[in-house]
Amino acid sequence: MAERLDEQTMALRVAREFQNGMVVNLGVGTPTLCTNYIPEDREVIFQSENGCLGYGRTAQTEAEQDFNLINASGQFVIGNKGMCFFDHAESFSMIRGGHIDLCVLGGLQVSEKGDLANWLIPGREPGSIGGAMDLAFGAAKLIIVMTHTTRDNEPKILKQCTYALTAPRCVDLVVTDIAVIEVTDRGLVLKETAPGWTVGEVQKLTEPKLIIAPDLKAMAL
Amino acid sequence: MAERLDEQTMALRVAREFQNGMVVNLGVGTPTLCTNYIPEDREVIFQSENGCLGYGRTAQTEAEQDFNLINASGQFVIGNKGMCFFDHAESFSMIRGGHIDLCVLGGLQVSEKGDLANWLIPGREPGSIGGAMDLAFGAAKLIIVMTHTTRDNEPKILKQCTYALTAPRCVDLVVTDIAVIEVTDRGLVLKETAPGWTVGEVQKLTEPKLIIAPDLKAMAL
Amino acid sequence: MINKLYDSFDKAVADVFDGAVILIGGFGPADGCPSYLIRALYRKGAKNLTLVSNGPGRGRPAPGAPAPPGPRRSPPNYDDGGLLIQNGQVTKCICAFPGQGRPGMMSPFHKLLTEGKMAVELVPQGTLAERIRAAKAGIPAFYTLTGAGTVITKGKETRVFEGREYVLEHAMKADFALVRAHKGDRWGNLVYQGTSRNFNGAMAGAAKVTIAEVDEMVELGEIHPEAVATPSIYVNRLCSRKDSREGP
Amino acid sequence: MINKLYDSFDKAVADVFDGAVILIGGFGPADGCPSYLIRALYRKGAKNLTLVSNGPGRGRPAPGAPAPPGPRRSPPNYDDGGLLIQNGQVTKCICAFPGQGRPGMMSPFHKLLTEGKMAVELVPQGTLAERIRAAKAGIPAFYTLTGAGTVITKGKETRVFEGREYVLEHAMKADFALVRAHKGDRWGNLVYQGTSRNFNGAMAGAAKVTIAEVDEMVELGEIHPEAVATPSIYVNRLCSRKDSREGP
Repeated sequence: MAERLDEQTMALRVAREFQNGMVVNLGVGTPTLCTNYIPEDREVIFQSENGCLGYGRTAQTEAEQDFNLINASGQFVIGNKGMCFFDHAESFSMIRGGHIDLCVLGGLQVSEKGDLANWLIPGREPGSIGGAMDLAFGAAKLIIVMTHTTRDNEPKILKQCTYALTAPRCVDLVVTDIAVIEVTDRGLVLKETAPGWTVGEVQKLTEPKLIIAPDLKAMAL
Repeated sequence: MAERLDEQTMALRVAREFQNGMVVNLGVGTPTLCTNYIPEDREVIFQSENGCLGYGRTAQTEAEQDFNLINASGQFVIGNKGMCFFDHAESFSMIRGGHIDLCVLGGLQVSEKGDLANWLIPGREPGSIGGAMDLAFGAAKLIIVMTHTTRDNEPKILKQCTYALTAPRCVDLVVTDIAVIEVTDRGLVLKETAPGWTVGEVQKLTEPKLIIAPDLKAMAL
Repeated sequence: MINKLYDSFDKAVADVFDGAVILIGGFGPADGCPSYLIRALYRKGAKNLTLVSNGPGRGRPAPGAPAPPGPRRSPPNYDDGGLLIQNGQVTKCICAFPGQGRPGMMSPFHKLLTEGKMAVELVPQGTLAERIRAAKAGIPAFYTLTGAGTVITKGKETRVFEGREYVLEHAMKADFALVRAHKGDRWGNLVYQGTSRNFNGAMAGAAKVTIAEVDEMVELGEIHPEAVATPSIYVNRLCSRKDSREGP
Repeated sequence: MINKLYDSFDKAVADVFDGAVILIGGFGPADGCPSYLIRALYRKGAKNLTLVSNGPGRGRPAPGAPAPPGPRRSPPNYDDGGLLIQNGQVTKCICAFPGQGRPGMMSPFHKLLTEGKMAVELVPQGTLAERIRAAKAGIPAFYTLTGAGTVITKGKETRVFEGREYVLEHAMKADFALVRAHKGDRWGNLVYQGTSRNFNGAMAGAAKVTIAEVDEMVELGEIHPEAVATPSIYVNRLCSRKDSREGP
């Protein structure tokens, strides 16, 4: 089997989904890396649960770090023209009111119906729910970016989630380190495979039966 | 019978209820005159439904008139240090959330239980409810300032309101052109009479039986 | 590049359809009414509209017609929802302050009501504001004290919390919000002036499409990020009084 | 004259009683945590508290103790609700982000949970913010999509609106709100800095008593009326880091 994509490459692939003018919210982990890969000639507005709209890339040097300018992952970010600040109640009006065009979250499990589980690993109660549940319910479109399998090589894309759900039927697209899969009413549609990966290899690491897209292609990176 | 108080004098009497630091909302009509009679050495913060906290007196000259600075009665007012602006949703969070210490409204009828009717005269449907209902339900204390009787000399303080209610059991104090009456669990307590008015004369123009306050006094003006 | 600016008020309201539910900002005789957008909607002529606003406003039969008699001055270039009402474009008016219909002094608004050509839904001002905010925030329904035990909530569900009766009220869903602001930028950030923020600030973002009429556009970044009153996410289109194709 | 300024953080929290429900602002490792008020509450020693905040924070056993290990810098003079938790003053924690309890890397917070010395109520962050806002706005309960069909809303009432299931959530009533702002004036108007507004702005006004910790006090009128983030009506007491009796 070919090599799996690294985090940065997954983020790059996700960022190709960003359309000009979209308001995008990025979850903890790999999703935050997407700010570095906004397609040229597109302007994207990032929203952060802790009360910021329109912030820029993550801070690179200590001089750039401002304790009054962090994203929801707790990372220092830099300011941007057009940015604004607000409190948590307003922030979640945006999220729960359906104003976020696209949200990118990490995932522990995704079911073939598009259910998401990403906040509680059994045995690690009480779990960290944060703003993920509001985002999963509220965002117009939800992309999950995650490794295709657990560290033990067990599938994370399952017929049914076994972990506590974040939200039922909320996922639109899954970008993993080996494939891009769309959630449709008919089931999971394999749209792209990572360079060097065959359909059979991806299916083997995926519990539900994948529908192969007529225009299946290798991920363009 | 002695003369009745004029509007300005009633407003002056009402304003004596303003304590230092109170947030006060003033309804249309006589209540708006209260801004001119704030007791010396007291600072009072006026709130207006249309999104202003801490405005000053009404504008006196055309030069003072600013189309971006009006109170909820549509009057031009002047700015004040400490003032701030906000939208209608925030404004009614203040009102409905119990943050207004004192509200002064006009009234058509007040019942002996403290019910208020002030938004609909029968035959003049649909009526003008404005923000009065939210204020009657939400303010910590409610003073009604009104003439004691209708133009036909019929009582406006009644056993039961006959007009559509603004809110049940919401009135704390009634200041009229002949008396000051407190609403208590025991009934209506006559606290003050206007200069020259006797208890009997006030009672005669009031439907429910008044309880005479032990410390009944003439209105100090 | 994001640029939500339209160079024409007419274009900005071109897709307002017959039967649309429209939020219109403003309060009383103050400035802060999206007058240019209202006149564009008058020109467009969309019919059978439901208007949601604090009140029907003073109105006049046509743009340029004399302002109705009254003790008050009007702001420059002023029109309110009453223009659409008098033009017969409105079949339902949801508001807090229709004004008393006085016998012998019947306004065009009350005349239409009396003739059955228009319906009115009277909503306490705070309930109106909160229902608009609920639509913006994704809350389908909430409980409020206002109106419990009065005719205004007749037929509505009530429920007791901690010994007091509350009324169930629903989100005010709308197709378009027309709001007036002072300055805007190409992303859609808005600031207002004084009490002209009123329902404009509450309505921005509460409809499927929010259209903002601003006095002028400023460069991105000119509005201080702490002082933005309406974040850009809530605004879909902007038109500038200063730079639009149409005059007042 | 109105003057809500206290010259001492200790005095400002002197009436916090055992068993009180306390909202504490702040988010993550950012500045914008009312650290001086939290240390005053540590000195006060009130017990059996219910803490409502985004999370228990990083915490440390005592003021001045070394910050807990972690990849991140802390802002100057920083303490969060974790200080009160580690001091045994908290018996219930209502939050969105307690952090995962990892076997072998158990935080003091998770240790207290495991030993049954503290309870936790996990609330989605947006539901938490909206429940706090509801308390401020006089709304006893509202419906939300968040959590419908998940374990987090087990046992809660649900209701279908237009074909989707929503959950009934209640106002978060509290006795005290401790918030951190940048500047304040003697009436209680507040402005914040950047993402340090977060839960501070939402919580100000949502408890019976709101106490604001500001970097500095300014003259009345210095904060522009359009730019006030928290109107004075929501603030009962202020303390200034710059002018208080107590050092950090």
